[in-house]
Amino acid sequence: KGRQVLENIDENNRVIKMFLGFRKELDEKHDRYEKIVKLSRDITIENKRIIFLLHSTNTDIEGKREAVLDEACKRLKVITDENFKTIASILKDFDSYQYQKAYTSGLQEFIEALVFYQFLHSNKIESWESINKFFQYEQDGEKFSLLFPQLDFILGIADFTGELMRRCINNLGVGNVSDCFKTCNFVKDIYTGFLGIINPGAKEMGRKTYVLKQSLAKMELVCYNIQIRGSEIPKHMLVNVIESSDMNTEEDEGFY
Amino acid sequence: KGRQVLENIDENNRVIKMFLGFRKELDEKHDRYEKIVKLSRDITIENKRIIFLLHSTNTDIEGKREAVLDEACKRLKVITDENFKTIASILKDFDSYQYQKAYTSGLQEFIEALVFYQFLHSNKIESWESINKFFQYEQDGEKFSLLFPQLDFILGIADFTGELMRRCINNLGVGNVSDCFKTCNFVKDIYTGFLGIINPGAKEMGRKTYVLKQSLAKMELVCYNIQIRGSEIPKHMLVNVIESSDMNTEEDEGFY
Amino acid sequence: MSSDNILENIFTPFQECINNEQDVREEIRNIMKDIEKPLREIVTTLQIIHRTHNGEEISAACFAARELFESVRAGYEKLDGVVPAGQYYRYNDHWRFATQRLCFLAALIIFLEKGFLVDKETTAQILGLHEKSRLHLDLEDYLMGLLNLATELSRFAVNSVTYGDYNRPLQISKFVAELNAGFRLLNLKNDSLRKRFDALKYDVKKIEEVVYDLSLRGLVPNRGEVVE
Amino acid sequence: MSSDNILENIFTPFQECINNEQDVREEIRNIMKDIEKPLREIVTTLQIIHRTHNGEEISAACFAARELFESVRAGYEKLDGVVPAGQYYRYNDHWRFATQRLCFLAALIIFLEKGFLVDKETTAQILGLHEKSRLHLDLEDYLMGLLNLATELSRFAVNSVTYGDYNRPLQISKFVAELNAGFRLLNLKNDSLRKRFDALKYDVKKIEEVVYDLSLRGLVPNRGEVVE
Amino acid sequence: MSSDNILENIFTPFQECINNEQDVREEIRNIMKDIEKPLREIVTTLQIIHRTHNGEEISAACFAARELFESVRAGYEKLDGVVPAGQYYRYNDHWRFATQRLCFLAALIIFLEKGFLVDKETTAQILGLHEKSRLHLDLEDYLMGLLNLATELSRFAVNSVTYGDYNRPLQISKFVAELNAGFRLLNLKNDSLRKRFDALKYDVKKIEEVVYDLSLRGLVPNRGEVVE
Amino acid sequence: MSSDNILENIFTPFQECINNEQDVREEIRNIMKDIEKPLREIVTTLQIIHRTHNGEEISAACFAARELFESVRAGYEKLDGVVPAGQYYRYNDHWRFATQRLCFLAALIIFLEKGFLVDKETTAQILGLHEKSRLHLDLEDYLMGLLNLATELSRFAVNSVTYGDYNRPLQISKFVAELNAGFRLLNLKNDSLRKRFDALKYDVKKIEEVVYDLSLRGLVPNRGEVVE
Amino acid sequence: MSSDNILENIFTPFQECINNEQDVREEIRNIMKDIEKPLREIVTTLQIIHRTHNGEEISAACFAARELFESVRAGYEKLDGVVPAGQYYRYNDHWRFATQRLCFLAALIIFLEKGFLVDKETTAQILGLHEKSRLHLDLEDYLMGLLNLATELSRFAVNSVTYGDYNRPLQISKFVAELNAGFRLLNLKNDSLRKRFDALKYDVKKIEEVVYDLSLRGLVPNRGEVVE
Amino acid sequence: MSSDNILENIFTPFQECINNEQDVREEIRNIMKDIEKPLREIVTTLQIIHRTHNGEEISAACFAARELFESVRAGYEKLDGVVPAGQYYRYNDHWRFATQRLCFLAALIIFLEKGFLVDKETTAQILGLHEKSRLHLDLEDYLMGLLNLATELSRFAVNSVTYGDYNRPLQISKFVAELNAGFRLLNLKNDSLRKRFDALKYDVKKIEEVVYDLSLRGLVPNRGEVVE
Ligand SMILES: [Mn+2]
Ligand SMILES: [Mn+2]
Repeated sequence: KGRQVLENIDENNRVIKMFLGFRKELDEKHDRYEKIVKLSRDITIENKRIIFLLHSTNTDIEGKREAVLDEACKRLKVITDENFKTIASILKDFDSYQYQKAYTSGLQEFIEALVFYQFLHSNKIESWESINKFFQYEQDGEKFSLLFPQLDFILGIADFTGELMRRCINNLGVGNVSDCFKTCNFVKDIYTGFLGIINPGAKEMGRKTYVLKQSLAKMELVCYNIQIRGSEIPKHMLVNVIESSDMNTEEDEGFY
Repeated sequence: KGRQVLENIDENNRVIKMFLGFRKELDEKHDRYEKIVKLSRDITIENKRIIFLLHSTNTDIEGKREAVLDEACKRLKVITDENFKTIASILKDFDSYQYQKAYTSGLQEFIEALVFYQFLHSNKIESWESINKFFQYEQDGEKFSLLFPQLDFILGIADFTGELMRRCINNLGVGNVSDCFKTCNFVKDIYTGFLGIINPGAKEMGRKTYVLKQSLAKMELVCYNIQIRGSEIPKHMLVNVIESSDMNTEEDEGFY
Repeated sequence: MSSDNILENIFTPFQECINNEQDVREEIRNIMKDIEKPLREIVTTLQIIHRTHNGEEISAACFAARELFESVRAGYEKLDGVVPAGQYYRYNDHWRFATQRLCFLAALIIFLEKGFLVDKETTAQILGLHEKSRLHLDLEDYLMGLLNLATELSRFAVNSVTYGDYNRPLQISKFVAELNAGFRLLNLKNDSLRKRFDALKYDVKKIEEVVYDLSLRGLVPNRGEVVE
Repeated sequence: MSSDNILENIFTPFQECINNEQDVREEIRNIMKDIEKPLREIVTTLQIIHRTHNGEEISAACFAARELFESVRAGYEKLDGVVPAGQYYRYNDHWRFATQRLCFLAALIIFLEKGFLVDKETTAQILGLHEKSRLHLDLEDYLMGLLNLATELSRFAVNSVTYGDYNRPLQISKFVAELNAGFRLLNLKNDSLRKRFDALKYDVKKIEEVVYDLSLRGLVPNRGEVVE
Repeated sequence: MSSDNILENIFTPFQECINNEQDVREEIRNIMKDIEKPLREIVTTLQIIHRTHNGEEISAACFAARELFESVRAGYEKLDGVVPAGQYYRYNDHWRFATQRLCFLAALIIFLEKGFLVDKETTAQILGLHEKSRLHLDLEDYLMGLLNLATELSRFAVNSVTYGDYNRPLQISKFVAELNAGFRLLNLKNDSLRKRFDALKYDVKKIEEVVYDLSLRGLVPNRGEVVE
Repeated sequence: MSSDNILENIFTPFQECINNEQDVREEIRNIMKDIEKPLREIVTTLQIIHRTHNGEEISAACFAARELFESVRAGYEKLDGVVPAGQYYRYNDHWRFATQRLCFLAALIIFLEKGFLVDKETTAQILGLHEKSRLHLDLEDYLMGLLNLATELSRFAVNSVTYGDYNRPLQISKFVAELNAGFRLLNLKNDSLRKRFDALKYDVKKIEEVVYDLSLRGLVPNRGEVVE
Repeated sequence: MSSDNILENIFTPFQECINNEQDVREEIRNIMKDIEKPLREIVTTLQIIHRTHNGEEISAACFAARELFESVRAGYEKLDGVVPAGQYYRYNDHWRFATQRLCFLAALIIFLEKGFLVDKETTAQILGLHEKSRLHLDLEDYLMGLLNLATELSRFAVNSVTYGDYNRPLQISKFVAELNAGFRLLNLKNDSLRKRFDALKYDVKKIEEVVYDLSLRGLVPNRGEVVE
Repeated sequence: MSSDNILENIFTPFQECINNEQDVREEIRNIMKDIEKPLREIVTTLQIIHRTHNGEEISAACFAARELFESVRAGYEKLDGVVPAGQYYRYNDHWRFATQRLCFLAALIIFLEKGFLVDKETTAQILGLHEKSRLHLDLEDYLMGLLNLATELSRFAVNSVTYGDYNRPLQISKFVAELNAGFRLLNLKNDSLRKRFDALKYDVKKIEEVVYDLSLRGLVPNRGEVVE
């Protein structure tokens, strides 16, 4: 009889003892997961702010640009050296893939910010391998690392192109014409890269490629407009337009 | 020229000064909202645990039942007196409706737990008005309260019937037959109440009424089964079956 | 607990509560019609800017629009009597959109008349939302109005060139650049304001293209003239 | 950065990474076929419990099933050599479902043979998942298997009555009640395990109804006999 | 005549037309509230059948429901005066759902009082939709009501057993079987009615299982008694 | 009379009713094919405006299109005989879309031929929807057609510049501005017409930008020439 | 040859191709109506099994159903003449569902008449799908039919008890257990057939519970009698 | 023969049949990988058109793409040996999408090399789908490819202007206008092709706007030069 059985079950019962152990294991795992989710949310927010900051490099004052890049660099370093390190140390003794979904959004946002910084700073993006080195840690003589899936790297790059699109159009807004062509070509290359990838069953990549395609179309239209408008002025002036961003301190009154 | 204008804009610019003020206001609102969301999540988790605890009143040991109810009562009081009070004090000087979505899920889960407790403890649920009194606070001589929308009250009750359904079926599992009839009739009344409400444009109520209907159907089937199975034994034994939960300590060997 | 008690204690008060709310909403909806009518008329009145270069006509339109704002203020006055205290954000879906449009219109008038950006306080006064007991001007509605203004001004820039006013685009360019700089200071979360802000760059871009087109042709007037 | 560099530094390594992963998955899929075949055969073998009351037949089925587990263990052995170290949870979608079913089958065999609940350690041994370098038995898979067991036992209780075995339902009732008490200790979050656990109450209910039907008719055997 | 006048002369009459439609819809919505209220009350009133076996209580509920239908008829009377001639199908989205529910309720009352299936003509009379100038009872709405009835009756069959009324399920079984046979005669096209009809089989099955449970236990009363 | 007969007597007439509806829909669908064929041909015929600047070619296309309207009118004539009285809005989904397209085409022809806006009465005559017993031209469909016209004209404005006709964009700009003003007079409710109207602003903007491009380059012809 | 001609020469033949497909589909749809009519009648005819215990009535129903299959065969004969060679799978969406239903009905008749499972070959003959040039009986459709049979038989088991036939559920139980065993031999891939097969366990369970109910009450007839 | 044998004899052959299908699908999937790889490479190779104005580079890309088509043809050759006769439409979901993309690529190459529209026959030859025993080029897939071409060309038109090639957009405009005219001749049914065709108008519009921008600025080269 069920009722009787239930009432005779006490904490010494073998099954109950087993399950008390299971409870402990499940609770610990759950708590660990929740903790990483929270850490990841903080990372996401900070990276969004860094991206925001990086957009203000859209200036001709070289000093300001440098200052902004320096600040971004420092804050990115804090994220790898503190925030991600905390996650890595929590997961030190566990299969990271079990918790990977908990920090994937923070990681992708970080890549977006980092790659944006790299592009602005040195006009290129580093390989997965060299970025992966940031996630190798050492503490008290013990070495450990954060799992950094290549897919997150690629998806972060896809998001990054959205920021490039914003930058390209803002550039035009402030008259920074040559940057548009450069940025647009860069995104064309990334788009070509995405077109070449064969990745069965990665739905998210399909979605992001679609967004990327739309961003690229917007940038191409910007370049088109610069070209078609520039076509009406004498050639020597056109050069000025295209290179205007290189003549930082010069006054070019009367023409623009 | 846009670029020039941008570079001439400094912090003394009138527009910039205005917007720096706006930034402060928006950031504060956003932070406040996020804080309440986090508080609400904690409340939800604790209420889910209390509900879980309340299911263990499904026992014949009167002492255990009392102990569980006491513990639940205390923990519910902590939620109103501490967690919700924190929210209320944060929102003291603001229009609570602006932040209501941030804590609605915690509030509904609390109602679900509270009403479950009330039903188990005194076989009834209190009105919105009397529950609303829990949310009146006083601190340092200042009076304030938490906004407690009636809709959240009703939606919490809808969720609560799901727990009653679980309890009803578990009851049968442990042979607690008469409770099923009682609980089922209670839910029938709540269902009738929902049928009578005219609430244009409350999608969520429609969804919850649908779930309620399904829970009720499950409970009605349980009662039906008790009746149809009980019909095969002599009448005087049937009485025993129906009333078995009232004969807590008696042994009724040989028949059940 | 008997069935009747459940109905009486739980559901009857709830139904009453819903009915009350519905009545309030009905009243608000009716008042909003009184506000939306002058709103539509102000919009139509100010459309003149896309059809003429004549400063006097524009002044006259601004004047007419300001008169129509009288009815708007009367509407909000009535609304203030209907919205229950402390429940602004319970019902603000009803007036949010209209308020944003009115902020835009107020800002447009001030731009046309004075050339500078109207501040929030003044906007509230024009709409009749200042010093109200239950109503106020929400910051986000005001900001939304400013973003709408930028879009209208980008169209205005295009049409002024058509009507031969080469001065206007420069004025607009400067004005919107400041606005843009202001918005860039804000940390917007992923909401409707953020989305609307994302479109601001297209307005800026359009305006810059117009200025660019004028520069190419040497049609940019002496800078001294642009100062408002 | 030239187009070629982007391709070379970014996309080519990524494509390689995907290809590697695909190869691993392909291998895993092939090994899983080797595991799923004996799995299906064990299921079929143990279906005998719904068709006979004969203890010897059931013993024989358990014996046959245990032999089939040999192939299962061989399969996991191979799998252990294929899954990269530290990437159990990257690929476990491929074997999760089969592992849960095998846990259920192991637990059923132990119940039939010994009458008690198999523990996790023993289950891992039966499946061949103990002391592996890359594989292990996931707690949630084991628990899922136990929930499947309860469902099978509720059907078993019904059919034993058909075949005149009135003792079995009582044994099952006691066994599942303990299981139920165990699961009620767990704080499950809103995942597949929680969902599956929610259905446990229906199995308990069904079993209790059978016991109830027997009680009504005085068909419940002397309690002494039930003890396993 | 200036171009402004031309446009105004063309468009202004349209506004009237648009306003008219708006007004008609507003009026309909208001009348529907008057119908919705007694509808809800009838629903609530008739829920008693799931809580009692007492014939008198049920009769009383039917009586009360019939009184409430008075208000329903008054509502449709008013509606008939508002819907423009020839535009039933332009506006019927407003009342379709309520009408279907009312057909169901009328059919339930007749079933409880008399035990037979209400026909379409009588249903129209109960609702107050007969001999109206602009309104009529749409066949689809009537049939939808009958399908809703079957669902309610399957719940009723279960609950009557719980309350010890073993006669009712047989009556219901016979009634719904006939309804089912009737619907099977129809070759419905692939629309909402067809979809709803596809669900009828679940009601039939549920009721058959109730009758099965009664038959198995010899609880079926003398068949002679069931005939209405 | 047995219960089977009762049911049959109730349900059999329903089938007839259902079949009738099916038949009507089938007939309507067939007639719509007869209307959609000339519709498609008129569309193709009038596409010439995007490929030539030659007034005579355009005149010829208008003439050809008018001839094709003959078949359209014949189609609606037939349709009028098929739609049951008072059930226009039950079936109008079948012809609504085509009617809107035809309104657009009629309005385009009149614009090309005469340069002014066709009124609703004339449109109904061109389509063959005037003075019909069961059919009429719905206001909404007519307005939808006008909005489609604006979109086509914005494309026309672009292409006329390509073919060197700098006069046309000005004519279009004036025409569409008036149309826009007309629509702004209307207080549309929140439906598909409103949504479509919201897109009108993109057409207006596009056309304004074409005029801007011409103005900027001094390509605007003497205003006197534009008057139609 | 002008570019127009080139295009016309390329595209015009395509239209023919498109029209052909349309025509074929139209023809198929019409033939399917001829098949679906007897299908519906066979369903109705065989519903008698849920209402009577009388063997002769059931035989008569089977006989009538077999006659109706004549029209089905005529239908498929016609269909075979319409489906283009090699394009069975291009069009089979049109007849798949009906074919599955007919397989179910053929299997039900054979079960009622002979008590055993109809094989695929015989089913094809009953439907008229054997030795056709373009049509054949798809294995999946046949298996789908068998799964539908199991569902119908579970309902039949319930209703036979109601009508006092305690032998039938045992026969059904044995039959469906075999069917279940047969399906378990198959390693189905993850498609609609697999999904439908997953639902078979509910039918098995239902039938087992009916047999349980009978066993518990000693209503199971002498096993010797069950053998068919 | 025992019942087990009967079942086994019926069901076992089915497994073979099911396995066969599985194997065919597996093989097709593998072959598709061999086709997918060169497909991706062709796509990537031809992206060069958006980055350069250099005719030689484009020629080189076309040449490279043509070489890659060699592997495509080898793939289809293998596929033709695997698809069972008469079952093209059973399996074509596996290759439909890739085939459409390849049609697009073939048409793009021919456009770049020769400037005219590739016909269906030639496309089949480029893909290696002509004169195959089981495979053929489906009309729909070919047309889908052409629609994709139009979209790519509209992007190409924009980018060629950026790279200073003002001749290309005119060529594209003429080409796509013809394509558009061709599609308009077809009366497509309401399927995916129709939907895709509806999007063609956006490509046409985009291209017209590019030509407009060139015309407006007098950048249109001597028309004589454009003729291919
Ligand atoms: Mn981003
Ligand atoms: Mn809950």
